[in-house]
Amino acid sequence: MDRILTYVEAVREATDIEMGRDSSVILFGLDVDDPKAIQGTTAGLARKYGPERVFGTPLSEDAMTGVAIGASLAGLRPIHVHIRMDFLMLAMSQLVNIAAKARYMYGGSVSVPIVVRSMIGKSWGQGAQHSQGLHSFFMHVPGLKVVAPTTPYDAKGCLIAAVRDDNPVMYVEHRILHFQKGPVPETAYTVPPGKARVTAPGDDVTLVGISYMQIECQRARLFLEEVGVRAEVIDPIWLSPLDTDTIVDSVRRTGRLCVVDNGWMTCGASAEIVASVTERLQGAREVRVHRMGFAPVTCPPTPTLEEAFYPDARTIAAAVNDLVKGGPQGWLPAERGDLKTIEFRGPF
Amino acid sequence: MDRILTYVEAVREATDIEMGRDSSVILFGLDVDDPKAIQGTTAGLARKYGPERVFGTPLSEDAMTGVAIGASLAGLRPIHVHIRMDFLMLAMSQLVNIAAKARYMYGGSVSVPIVVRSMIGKSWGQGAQHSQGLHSFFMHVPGLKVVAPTTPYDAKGCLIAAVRDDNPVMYVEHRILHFQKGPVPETAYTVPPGKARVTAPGDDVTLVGISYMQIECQRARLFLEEVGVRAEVIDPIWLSPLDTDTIVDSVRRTGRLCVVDNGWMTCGASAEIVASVTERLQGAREVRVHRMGFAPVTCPPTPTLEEAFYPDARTIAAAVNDLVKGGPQGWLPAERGDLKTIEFRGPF
Amino acid sequence: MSGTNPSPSKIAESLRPAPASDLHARLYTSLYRIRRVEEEVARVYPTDKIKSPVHLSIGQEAVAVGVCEALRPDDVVFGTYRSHAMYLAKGGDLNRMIAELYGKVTGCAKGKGGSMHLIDAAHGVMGASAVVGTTIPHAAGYAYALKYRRSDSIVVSFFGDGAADEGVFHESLNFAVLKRLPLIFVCENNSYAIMTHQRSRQGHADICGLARAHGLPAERIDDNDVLRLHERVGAATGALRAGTPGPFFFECMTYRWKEHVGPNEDYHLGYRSRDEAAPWMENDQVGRLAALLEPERRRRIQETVESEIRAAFAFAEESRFPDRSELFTDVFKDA
Amino acid sequence: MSGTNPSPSKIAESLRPAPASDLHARLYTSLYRIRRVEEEVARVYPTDKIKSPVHLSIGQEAVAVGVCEALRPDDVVFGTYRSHAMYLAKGGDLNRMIAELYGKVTGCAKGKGGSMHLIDAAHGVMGASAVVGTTIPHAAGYAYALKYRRSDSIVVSFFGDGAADEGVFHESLNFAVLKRLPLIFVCENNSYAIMTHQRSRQGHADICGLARAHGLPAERIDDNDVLRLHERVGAATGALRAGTPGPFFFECMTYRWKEHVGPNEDYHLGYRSRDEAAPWMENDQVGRLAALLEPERRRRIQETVESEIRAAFAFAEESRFPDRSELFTDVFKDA
Ligand SMILES: Cc1ncc(C[n+]2csc(CCOP(=O)(O)OP(=O)(O)O)c2C)c(N)n1
Ligand SMILES: Cc1ncc(C[n+]2csc(CCOP(=O)(O)OP(=O)(O)O)c2C)c(N)n1
Ligand SMILES: [Mg+2]
Ligand SMILES: [Mg+2]
Repeated sequence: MDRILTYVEAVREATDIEMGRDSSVILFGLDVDDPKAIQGTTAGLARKYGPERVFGTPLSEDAMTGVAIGASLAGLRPIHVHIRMDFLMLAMSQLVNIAAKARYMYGGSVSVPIVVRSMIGKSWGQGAQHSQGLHSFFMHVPGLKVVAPTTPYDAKGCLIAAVRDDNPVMYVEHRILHFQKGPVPETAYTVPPGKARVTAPGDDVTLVGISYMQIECQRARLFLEEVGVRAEVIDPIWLSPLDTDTIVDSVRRTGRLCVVDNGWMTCGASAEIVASVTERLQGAREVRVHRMGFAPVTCPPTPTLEEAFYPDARTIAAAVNDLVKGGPQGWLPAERGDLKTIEFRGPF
Repeated sequence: MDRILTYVEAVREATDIEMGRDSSVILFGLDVDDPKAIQGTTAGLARKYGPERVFGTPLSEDAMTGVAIGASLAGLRPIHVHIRMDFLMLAMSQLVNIAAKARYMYGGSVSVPIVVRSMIGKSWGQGAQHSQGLHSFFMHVPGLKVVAPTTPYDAKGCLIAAVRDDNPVMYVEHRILHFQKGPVPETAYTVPPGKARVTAPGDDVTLVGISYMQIECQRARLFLEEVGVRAEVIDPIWLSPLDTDTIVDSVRRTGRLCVVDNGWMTCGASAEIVASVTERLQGAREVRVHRMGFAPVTCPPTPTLEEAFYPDARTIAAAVNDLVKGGPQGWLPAERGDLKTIEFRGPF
Repeated sequence: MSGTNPSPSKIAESLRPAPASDLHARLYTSLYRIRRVEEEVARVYPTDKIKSPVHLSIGQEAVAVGVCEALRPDDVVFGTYRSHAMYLAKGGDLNRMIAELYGKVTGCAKGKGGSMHLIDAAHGVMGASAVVGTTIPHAAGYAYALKYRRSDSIVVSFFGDGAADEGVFHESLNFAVLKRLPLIFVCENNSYAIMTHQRSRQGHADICGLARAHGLPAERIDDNDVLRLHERVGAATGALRAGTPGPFFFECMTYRWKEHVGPNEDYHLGYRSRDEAAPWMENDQVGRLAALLEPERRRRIQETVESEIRAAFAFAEESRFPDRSELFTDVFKDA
Repeated sequence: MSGTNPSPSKIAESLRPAPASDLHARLYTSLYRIRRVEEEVARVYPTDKIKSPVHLSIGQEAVAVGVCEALRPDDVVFGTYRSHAMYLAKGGDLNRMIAELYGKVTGCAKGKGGSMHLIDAAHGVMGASAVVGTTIPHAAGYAYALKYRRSDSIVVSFFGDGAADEGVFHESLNFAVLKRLPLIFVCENNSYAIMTHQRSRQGHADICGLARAHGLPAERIDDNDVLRLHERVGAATGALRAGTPGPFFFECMTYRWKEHVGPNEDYHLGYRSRDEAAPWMENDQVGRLAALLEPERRRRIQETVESEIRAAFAFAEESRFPDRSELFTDVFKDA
């Protein structure tokens, strides 16, 4: 029978396995070695592997990203952790101008095997600067791989794959996903780049949920059953390289696509998926598309506004129902205890 | 009869007009006051307005962006200049985490009227780190306006509008556009946010060209006449807020859309335009779409590869011809002297 | 409701102090007020009425109070997510602060900022950011504008020892020196960034030394002494207004009594000990200043403050949450 | 073709030096070679055969040469877009450098880097970047890996005075001190960032002082003296290999004779004067070292170098441009 772990435990186990396997793997970032150990994802590793391999850093996101790159040029495989994705904005020059480009601009003579873990925050007043999902920036730039696992199983398999990948990988977590539980084999398996997963079958509409929104999409699917709509839910898992084929195959069947991103829509992952599916199916199949994501504003901390800022299972279900039935149906499912959003309680 | 100015002169004149009109406008950035004066766009302004209002800065993109924000909070209207857009990656935290959010996260009690000028480089071996068009990053984040004028007329009108705008405006230039000449009125006119321009009429296909690619699209249109294809060319001018209506109206007529961006396509401006036009016209009008942009690699400096990296008038014409005729026509127009790409000669 | 409740100094004045102990009364009023507000925040926190993380300054109040009591109303301060003390010491509106923590539309940011983004432009509190170090250059830019406008107002940049790890700290100091700005940098050094000690983050761990290397006159104040802080910063503001070119730098050693974020203590976590905290608690400036005041007067200050705090929490409770329509306002300022 | 042409030291040795003047021969060979390569680059430039901007080191060679001649082949250097001198001094392959400037597939980056991104990993040239300051933390990360691997190799980070304006400079120094890295920072201070003087960018303008404030032993070498540079850096490498913890810092005052980018002079632009340049030109280290060598020997070094250079430009001319198919390779390394 399956072993059940939390997402946090899965990330920690993947790190432990890779550090145990390969002495070139090192782990650093602000507070990775403190008592809270990044929600527990790095718990015990400093003791087990020592301060040379696991260490907290100064608040120097720009330089520490450069340090990770430099160490990787010398053959190490650094995992660099950031407790908030928002802080990556201080590391953009090293990520975009160097990590993504080093192999190419040096004519293939080097590689940059780094993993950059960062977490998207939500709720409990995280507000403007602790809530951003900026993964589309990294999808935009050639030379970076981007992964946003949503289950403990994928969290472990993708992290192992990321560490073993010889290229820079942006590993995107979500604070609320950390609380997810699920089956996780003990073996050192990988969930390799470029393959999406159909997480629930359906014929009426294809529902693509990115990062935390994958959970809301799966809940939305259950709400949609109430109105007889069968949604196929897809988790892209890897955003770059993106498995467009799996999405296209589904939409070819359903003829309808709704992409729900845990980020803004303009020039976001949802725009990319809608655009590429449209390009691929034009002429072959008429398709209806819809994008959902953050409201086009800064994230407000106050609950009444925050609730309106994010899509959730009910608003997704309503929009998908309208998409499938071809117009506003005025249906919004009633709250259901069994489909309640886990609320991550502050303080964080 | 019209007065003809270069893009460089137009930018300089707009700055001069606004600085003359409003003592709260200041201009700074690396090398704005040196003999080369940012290609001449700031020539003479340091002498005319003095070192308090026009000054070169340390190489400190992060802090100087914060300085611009802080000065704007005190009522000044800074224009902050960067000779390469790539260097903005060092300023992302101030731009994304602060400038875009200050008004919202401070409940409307402040505003951040800054203009950030940056230039996209091309050719002459600019290569990996001097060639990026990263405007989609700024389109993605609510709270920023983004403009990429392509003519001297718009360069002046958009810069005046940007300086007078009470919000942060990312003003995107292109090193090759600097050499463009065109009619520029002497008056202090504005080209306000949110309005695109149809730069050439046509009924067969809608061709949207962003930044420098607008020039290549207009040339492509002339090539396309050789094969009887009449392309309507649109310059969005303002990328945020984006005038989707004008593009949709055109595509409603033509039924075909090709977006050519001066940047990468994945999660780029071309993805956004294709996705939103598709959303808007689905059900109403069948549409064929195509995206073009940088090849999904790092920009190589060597000419043979750089030529393949960028779309140009001929490759655009070929792709649009295929789009219109509904399949590969195997037609690539022959070079034409009158439609030669201006080559900006190094060293720069 | 901005200004409905008096600033600390106003309260003290309203109590007609004997001139000699006037300063003590002002400092005590501000210290006591901040301490009590944060104790109330901590008390209410478990009820989940506060919809925001809270980074308490309990134990560190002396820095904000000593500095801000040396400023004029037209002077300006920038701070961090840990800015309750700075906000109140500079005269930020208490009602609107508590309402902001409650996420109410009457908050200083209409509930759109939360406790990490306190602002009260009318009282010179120009903002606080949750991204470490990001407001330091804002202070420099603001000071540049003041100098350009020939104003004699002064800007103070508050930040922690962790912010000194960031490159922007250095870039900002360099620019401030280059332009000789009317700016005072105040590093609130509580030895920790979350749970990581300064010595684990800084190879040399001498923040004043770094400031001096950039050309700033820098002074470390080791003992959290509010009177000394006030006197030394007062000397700097005096010099700046008298035309001495800035900037100035103060490294103020202090200590956070509570956990990094949240209402509780965290000595059980083991990254620091109660013994380390003990001398700071013995040297508590609230108690120290209280002892300098004649009891009757102290009592009246306390009463005034307590009723002001009761009123502020009541105000927050009674205020409404923003309507959903508020979601889309304040993205851009329209011409 | 990596290694087909000998490194400066190899050339000098091949000329069987009398031990005493061995060092002088090595230094002269490297200095002369770099000077002549860049003179050739400047001569060819107007023909547009070089498909890249060129940031010449003419006048600054002594720094790269003095430092690199004190290093071992297994030591590693990181540099900037102005790295022709560093690349050659460290033993980077000349043929592949010229081919890279020509954009040929035989270049050290297959034509995908250009003159601003020279690399020759086989000879410890680990890369150069066009974004100022960006390779400084790479050097620190590489040094961290060496220390972790218990290697006794050393890393040198080359950067300009402009890079010292950037926050990453400070962040990197701090990390290097915190981790006591086997790393030598070498600031090539030519007083200018493009046309902006250090004094117009740095309020205090004392880069060594900044390094010391971070806890580094820092030394300024004022006169571009290649022998002194070599001796002082040699002392640092010796100490590091003997187990003295790093890092070390050197600020090397030098002067750029040509324009910031391109093959010409720029004294006519007026941001600097010929008079400012004159003493540096009189103190030219190429001429100085030439004078220390016995003429016959000097002549043989020159001949060897000249034929090497002729061969390198011929190699670049004859090499082909990359095929279009090369556009899509080297984005990712496949497992
Ligand atoms: C740029 C950035 N990196 C990391 C964090 C996470 N973080 C939040 S508070 C904090 C500690 C800051 O310490 P310090 O500046 O000393 O302020 P204190 O909390 O002690 O008042 C850190 C690392 C952040 N908010 N911003
Ligand atoms: C981050 C960044 N900002 C600005 C530039 C533009 N730029 C190119 S070279 C240069 C001057 C750098 O001066 P210095 O570091 O002293 O090196 P030098 O050219 O004198 O060798 C500048 C500002 C850049 N390349 N990168
Ligand atoms: Mg601290
Ligand atoms: Mg220089």
